[in-house]
Amino acid sequence: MGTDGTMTALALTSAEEAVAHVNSGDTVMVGGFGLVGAPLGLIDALVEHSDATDLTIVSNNIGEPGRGLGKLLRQGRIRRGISSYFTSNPEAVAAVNAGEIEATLLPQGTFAEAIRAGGAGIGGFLTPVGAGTLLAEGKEQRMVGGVPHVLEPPLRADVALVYAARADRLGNLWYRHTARNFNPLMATAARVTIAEAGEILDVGELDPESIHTPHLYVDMLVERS
Amino acid sequence: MGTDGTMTALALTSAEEAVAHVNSGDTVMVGGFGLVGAPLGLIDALVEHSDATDLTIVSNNIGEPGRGLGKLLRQGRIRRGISSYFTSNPEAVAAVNAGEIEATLLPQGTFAEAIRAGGAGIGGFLTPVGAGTLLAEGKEQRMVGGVPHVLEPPLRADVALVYAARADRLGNLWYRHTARNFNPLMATAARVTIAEAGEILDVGELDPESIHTPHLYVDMLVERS
Amino acid sequence: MTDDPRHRIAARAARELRPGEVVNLGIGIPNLIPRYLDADAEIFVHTENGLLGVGPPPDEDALDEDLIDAAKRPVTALPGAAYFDSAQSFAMIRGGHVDTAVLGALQVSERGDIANWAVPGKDVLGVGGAMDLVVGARRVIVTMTARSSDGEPKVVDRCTYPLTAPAAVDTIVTELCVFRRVEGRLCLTELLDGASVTDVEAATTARFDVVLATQSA
Amino acid sequence: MTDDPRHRIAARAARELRPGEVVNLGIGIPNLIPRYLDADAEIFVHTENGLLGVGPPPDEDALDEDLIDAAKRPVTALPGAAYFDSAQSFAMIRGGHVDTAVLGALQVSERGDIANWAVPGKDVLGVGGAMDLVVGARRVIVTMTARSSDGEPKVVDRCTYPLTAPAAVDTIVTELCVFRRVEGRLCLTELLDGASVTDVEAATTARFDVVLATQSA
Repeated sequence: MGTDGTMTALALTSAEEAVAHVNSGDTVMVGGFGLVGAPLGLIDALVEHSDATDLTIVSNNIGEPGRGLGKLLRQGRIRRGISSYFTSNPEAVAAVNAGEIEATLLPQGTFAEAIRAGGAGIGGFLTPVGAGTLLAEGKEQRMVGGVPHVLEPPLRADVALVYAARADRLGNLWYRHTARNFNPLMATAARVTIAEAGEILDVGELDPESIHTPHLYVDMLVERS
Repeated sequence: MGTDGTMTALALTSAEEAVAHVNSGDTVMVGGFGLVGAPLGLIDALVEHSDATDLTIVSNNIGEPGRGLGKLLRQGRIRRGISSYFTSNPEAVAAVNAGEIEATLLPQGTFAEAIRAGGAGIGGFLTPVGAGTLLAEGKEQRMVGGVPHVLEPPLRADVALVYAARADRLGNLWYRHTARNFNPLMATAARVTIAEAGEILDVGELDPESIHTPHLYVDMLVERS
Repeated sequence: MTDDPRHRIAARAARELRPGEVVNLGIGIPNLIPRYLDADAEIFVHTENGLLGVGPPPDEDALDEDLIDAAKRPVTALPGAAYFDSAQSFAMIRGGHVDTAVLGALQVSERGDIANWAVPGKDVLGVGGAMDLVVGARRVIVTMTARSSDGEPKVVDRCTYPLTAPAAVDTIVTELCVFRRVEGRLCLTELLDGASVTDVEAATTARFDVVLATQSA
Repeated sequence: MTDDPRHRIAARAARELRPGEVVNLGIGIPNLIPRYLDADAEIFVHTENGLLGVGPPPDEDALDEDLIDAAKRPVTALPGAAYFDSAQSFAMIRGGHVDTAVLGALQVSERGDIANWAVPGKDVLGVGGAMDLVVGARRVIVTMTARSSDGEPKVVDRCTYPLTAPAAVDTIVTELCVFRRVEGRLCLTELLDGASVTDVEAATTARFDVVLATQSA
């Protein structure tokens, strides 16, 4: 064990190199609540430097028109969206209505919990949310303590793109204010997690009590330019 | 909204007054991994100042012989334990074997997840852990992605007793080192959560990015004496 | 008091909130509530994108792009606030740790069913946290005008719009009155701003009991 | 190299670990592994009570009662360490984020079943994190002596003790040899310290293939 404190640092990667890990047909999680906390540099690199298409995007929103994931949408590279709120991008709504993308809508808490479950090795969970509504159609329902619940499956991805205000060179992450949102969840739920960080610190500079995402979840580190 | 920053503080309570909220027949969650992070002042108050008996204790261990929950055990006030490791207190093992207390054993990760689920309004979850073993007997099992899973119910309590190194006067909590363990989970999963804090700070003195248990989970605050 | 019914509704709904409560405020009328709270009301505002302790909007020169509420408006954080991720935020909601959710609706039925996320025949592509809030919050207060912009009653015998949740609403505040669900029955408990029981009856298709314990102040 | 077989097993198991790996070390032989790692081995030790980045034991005068490992021994935290709660810790384990778990066992079968928490006829009152670790870790290495203190083989055709998990073990290191499970079959891949295939056969009831790609160093 490296008792001298010089633990294996993640090699810093360019956004362009990092998004080369996204392949056509992949499921990609993208952090952010709207554009707040979204990994905008990684999204731009995906838009500009990757040919990966036929993507399933797991993100609370599909960006805004021409911004964030909205750029990828305009390129026609999204096959399916899994979100709680497509409505924030009218172009996404139009694309769904035109049959250009497939939409899976989840209540926001179910969406968050399903990503956490995916990262935590949970095979499914029962939630009372959505029971008795359109969003429970086709899903297994059962009573728990006299209350109808829906059985929801976990969500996992091939690649997660997340944004953190600070990282250390091991890949420990710290989020700022409400830019935290879905990022720590998505960091746990993908085969490859790529973190874009506003600031990259030396190992030991983040308070060990306040690390929001421990480094074992993070595979690649990109500095926001 | 109190824009002047003087939000409702929790009244500080003595440990004796606080444990008066534990009634006979209650389910009580008690934080700590062994004695580390255990709310020892609240346990002592329960031992010395409460008559509540016939208790179901949800705690990773039943203390050690004559220490922590081991004191309550010696008083014969525990009817049932829900734990991952009774073995750390040989007197608890003896009490189970003598039929004096009922034991429910859970894998430690299932134990933790069930408490989280109880606090998070999750009606049950599927875990691969325990499938094909004695601990899955009598439980619903199903395949998920070709892997056998066990359906586990959430755990909730009447009262949770937790320990935090620091609290502010609203009841926000911050844990130190490995004394965190089950405390933040239990704080979410009881009707009444009583926190014993090593140090009680003014509102605003805890970093809002680093609060481990937001105050909405905490009902009573006791200063460790 | 303003003549705008939306503001009158917000002002009345503000009086429903009790000191120390954790409250989640939806978009629209609920968001007007903070201006009708006393400075010492001691309400903790939760926003589902990850903050407990929402404060008033920031000054123009103090905008922080990382600090928004669920309506994506800039906010501030009060002393004692805490940030958390979305799974934790919805664990709070679904787990019953948010005392009160105040939100708008398209329709509420006499049995407390609520429809507030989708209109039949239109896209159902945005639900956000609405379902979690109405199922999870301990108390659900709906604030809305008595009639839609088309003049249709919004307190109805049976919702015709897609449900957000069945049997979830505790209290309805319109510009005409306050309804409460008591033991499964809808009760008219208060008339507002000079409205009569007849006015209320004319603006709803719901059956309700009249239990006027108090008159509007 | 020590004569104590437990230390020889730990030393051999240490060579299984690769730089950058996150490793959870059980009680007993696994806990001897750190002393056989190079100073620059760059292994991250996870302890399930809530710490990634476990360092060596503290000096007597630097004991911190809030800083222990899952065996309840005092430890230190290395630079870059992180603390977390038990749900997060087991989410890491069950979610496959811990690369390797090294643990002891009472029995391991030829199909990789492991029994390491209970003895038939005795109390089954302590399981701790054992089941989570063997199910969740990406790779499970068992370190144990070839025979029990009663002289019974511990690598067996079928476990007679209560299982911790079926088909969970990837690698077994005893003082005699290394076994690996390859495509569902148990393979003897390395003889240790001058042991022969006959020695191994005498100490197990399991069927195994002999695939001696490398000899013990």
